Amino acid sequence: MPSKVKKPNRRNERAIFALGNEAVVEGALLAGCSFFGGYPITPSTEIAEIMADRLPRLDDGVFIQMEDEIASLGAVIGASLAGRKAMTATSGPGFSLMQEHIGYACMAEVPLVIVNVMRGGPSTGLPTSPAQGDVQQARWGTHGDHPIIVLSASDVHECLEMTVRAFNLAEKYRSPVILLLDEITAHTREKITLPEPGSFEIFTRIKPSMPPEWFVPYEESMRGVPPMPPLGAGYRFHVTGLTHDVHGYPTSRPEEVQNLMQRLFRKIDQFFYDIQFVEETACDDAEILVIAYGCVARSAHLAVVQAREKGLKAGLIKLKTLFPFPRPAMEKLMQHCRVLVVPEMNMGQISREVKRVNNGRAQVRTLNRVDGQIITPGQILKLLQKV
Amino acid sequence: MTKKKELTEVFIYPDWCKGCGICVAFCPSQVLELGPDGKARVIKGKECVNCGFCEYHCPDFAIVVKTKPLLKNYANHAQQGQKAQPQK
Amino acid sequence: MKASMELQRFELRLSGLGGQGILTLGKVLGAGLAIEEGYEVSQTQSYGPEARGGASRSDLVISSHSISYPKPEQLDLLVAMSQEACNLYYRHLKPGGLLLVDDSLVKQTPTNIYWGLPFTSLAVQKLGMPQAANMVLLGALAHFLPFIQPRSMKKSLERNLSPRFLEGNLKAFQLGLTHARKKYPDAQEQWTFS
Amino acid sequence: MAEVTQLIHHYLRHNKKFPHVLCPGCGHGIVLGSLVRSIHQLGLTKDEVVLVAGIGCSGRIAVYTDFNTVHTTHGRALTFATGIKMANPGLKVIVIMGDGDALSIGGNHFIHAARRNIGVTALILNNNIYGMTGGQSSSTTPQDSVSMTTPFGQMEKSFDIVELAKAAGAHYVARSTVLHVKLLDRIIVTALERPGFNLVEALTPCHTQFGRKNKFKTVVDMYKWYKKNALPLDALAKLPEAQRNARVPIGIFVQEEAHSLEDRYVMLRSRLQEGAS
Repeated sequence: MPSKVKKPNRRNERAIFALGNEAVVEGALLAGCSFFGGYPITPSTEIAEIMADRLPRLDDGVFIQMEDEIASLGAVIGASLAGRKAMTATSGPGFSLMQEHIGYACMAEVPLVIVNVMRGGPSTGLPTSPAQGDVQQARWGTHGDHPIIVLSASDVHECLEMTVRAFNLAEKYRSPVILLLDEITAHTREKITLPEPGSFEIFTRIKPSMPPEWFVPYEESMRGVPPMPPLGAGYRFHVTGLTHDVHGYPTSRPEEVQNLMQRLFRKIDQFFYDIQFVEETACDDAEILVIAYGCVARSAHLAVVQAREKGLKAGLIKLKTLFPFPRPAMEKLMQHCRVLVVPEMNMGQISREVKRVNNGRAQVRTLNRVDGQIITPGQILKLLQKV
Repeated sequence: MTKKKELTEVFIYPDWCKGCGICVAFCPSQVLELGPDGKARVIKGKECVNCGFCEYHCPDFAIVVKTKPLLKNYANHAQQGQKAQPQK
Repeated sequence: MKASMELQRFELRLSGLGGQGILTLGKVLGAGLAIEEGYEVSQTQSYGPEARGGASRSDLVISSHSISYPKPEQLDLLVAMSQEACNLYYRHLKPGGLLLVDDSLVKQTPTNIYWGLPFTSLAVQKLGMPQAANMVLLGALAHFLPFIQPRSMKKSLERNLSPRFLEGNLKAFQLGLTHARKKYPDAQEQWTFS
Repeated sequence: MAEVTQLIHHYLRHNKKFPHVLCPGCGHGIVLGSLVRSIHQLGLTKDEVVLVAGIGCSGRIAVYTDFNTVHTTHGRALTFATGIKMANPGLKVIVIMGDGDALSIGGNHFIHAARRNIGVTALILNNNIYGMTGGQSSSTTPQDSVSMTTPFGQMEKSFDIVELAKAAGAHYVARSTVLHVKLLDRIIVTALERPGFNLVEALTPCHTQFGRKNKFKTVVDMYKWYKKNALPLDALAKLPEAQRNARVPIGIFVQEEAHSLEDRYVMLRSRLQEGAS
């Protein structure tokens, strides 16, 4: 007979058994999201469905289903300009359609959150199977040089946590923030405990604090992030996707263009330490480091535990920030390791970044799987034993 | 709207005029013409019937038709306009 | 009454056909274990075309500790509500893993060591609701699995399903529980936990 | 008259350089004047007006006016406007689009904005051509006319914006030319006053890219063409049927009452909150 022990914990009134997609909604609502514009697409659809039920019950919540993903992100940008914390959720093909507006949001510095539940691709690909093929697209999908923040989550609790973070970063840096999930993370049900409101940080964009006549919408500042008034509050200015001067008017004068572009990068780069989230497991004495994100990080965790049981000095770095690639944190952890193992469900997208940061010091081994199946702990363990 | 002549005066901001010729073509009293610089100018100001067509249809907001009581307010503009656009 | 017990990693698959309510069952069972019993549970399921006819499955990993890999690797228990599912997933059982089938639908089992109860025909004959077979099954599971208390599952039913169907669902649950207790009174003794 | 232009000057951005970038004789400026007069007539404040523009010649208009202005992506102005209006229904949202903008790349958004009756006024400046990119054919380029991408004449049929808006369910559909500026003022004022989606099509000549290639010697000839061919609906009805086809009807085509989407949303919200309490 099994041994009898005490119950693991008592029933908690704030505990729910939720899908990853549900946790995203909970996180968004906790962060103050009051606008969702979206278009159904597997495997992100539950986010829209739950938002459609929850938002109209709030005093100011708005849910709108648009005619496509382009329109969805357009509406989200509009709502954000009007002062709302706004988001959309999509998957592969829809994310591709959104790229132009992601660039617009970067250029016009519109805070918003895009959740992309990655599925197999390219094209229609594998709608109901997981993949991690949109990592570099999230970084470089829209045209032109631009900074962007890309986060990822690997379990249901992290879906909630990273959604809150995504909103905070979007509002703080006036930037679109992309949260990459995968089909497995989004469609796994787990128990999460909703945090008490007030027990975690919620950041809301800073509004101008001077009279409208003195307001310069894109003024240079130390922080690099100009204050942002909502439309209709008396601060009339021009919002455009064209390169613009500090007043928001289109310009093609080289020095003004250069200043704008440099500020856009600087405002995110100089706050690196506020943006990078990595989670380490058994890294202190590790000679072999596994670097993983999303659902694969969970396989990797089990593999690392099993490897340790077999006497291998293995460790795991779980990336929760993918871009800007958390270089400072990674360099610190990677100092003494011999081999870096990068398992991903694509043909090698984060491994490029790892190789770049590693700069030839340690051996980098990739483990790629693109058949719509999760990389199993066994696969990773086998590789760990081989190296 | 009054149709009486001589109660109005037509002013043009030459800087803003692009010389499209709409005002010239449609003015019922042929008050305007395109000058040698390609910009509209007033030639028969006294014929103006204050229909407002030129002002409403100027795509560049370069024409102002002033009724007499308002003229004083525009003395400065008027002088500038005449300097750049001497009437014959 | 059974007491809560320590679980390392218990892997359970519910499988059958689309329309049998496998996904709902997985959700209710998972919520009951996670919220009412306090275990860590990772529940995943097959989506897409499979969810609308054809094969359907819902996987649960249950543990007293946090779960890293969310998918089952070697099943401790396979529940098969169709012959197809039984054939397909039997090989995923770990050595010593147990098989529970709806023996009104699964006519051939790959092994002679299994538990069989006619969930669907019970639902049809006793309740007149074939769609309640999944709740009959849930009642049976509350007996077969030593870490489930029927009371928690009933609570989970209340919380997760429409109140309109609650009465019928509870009846089905009780039906499954009673039949499982009668036919396999010592089922819980068969478990060996790693 | 002077007060009219003076007030337009008041609504322009004084720190922008004038004259604007549009070609001589381009009707877009006339529409802008008409819009400003309408806004003034309704007594709207600069702060409550949001002018959303697309890409193209029409897209450049917004920047010159001293409202809240948003210059969006090509064809998507209505989507931005939808988000703005839903987020803050107190704003008066006006969308300025060109014909290529609204009906080619943005055709989908156009019909859906009309269908969902979102409370914005859509002003389509129809010059039958892509002006800014150098005169390529758009979905409203008339059949057989010449453009940079239809050097042998447009083979496809063109969209009738009014008919399209009617079919998509718009509750207010009106059309004028920039020559009929009094009518244009009137229909824009009505559009701005009404809830829901209101469509105003303004026919505006593009001589640089369209007229020159299609037998109009000067831009004035294009205005003269409007004078001859654009007929108010009642005048058109008096014409013998055989002559009607060649003419362009102007006036108000549809005017019906219906709740706008944002109003319906408010109703839904209060219904849900009543149910909850």
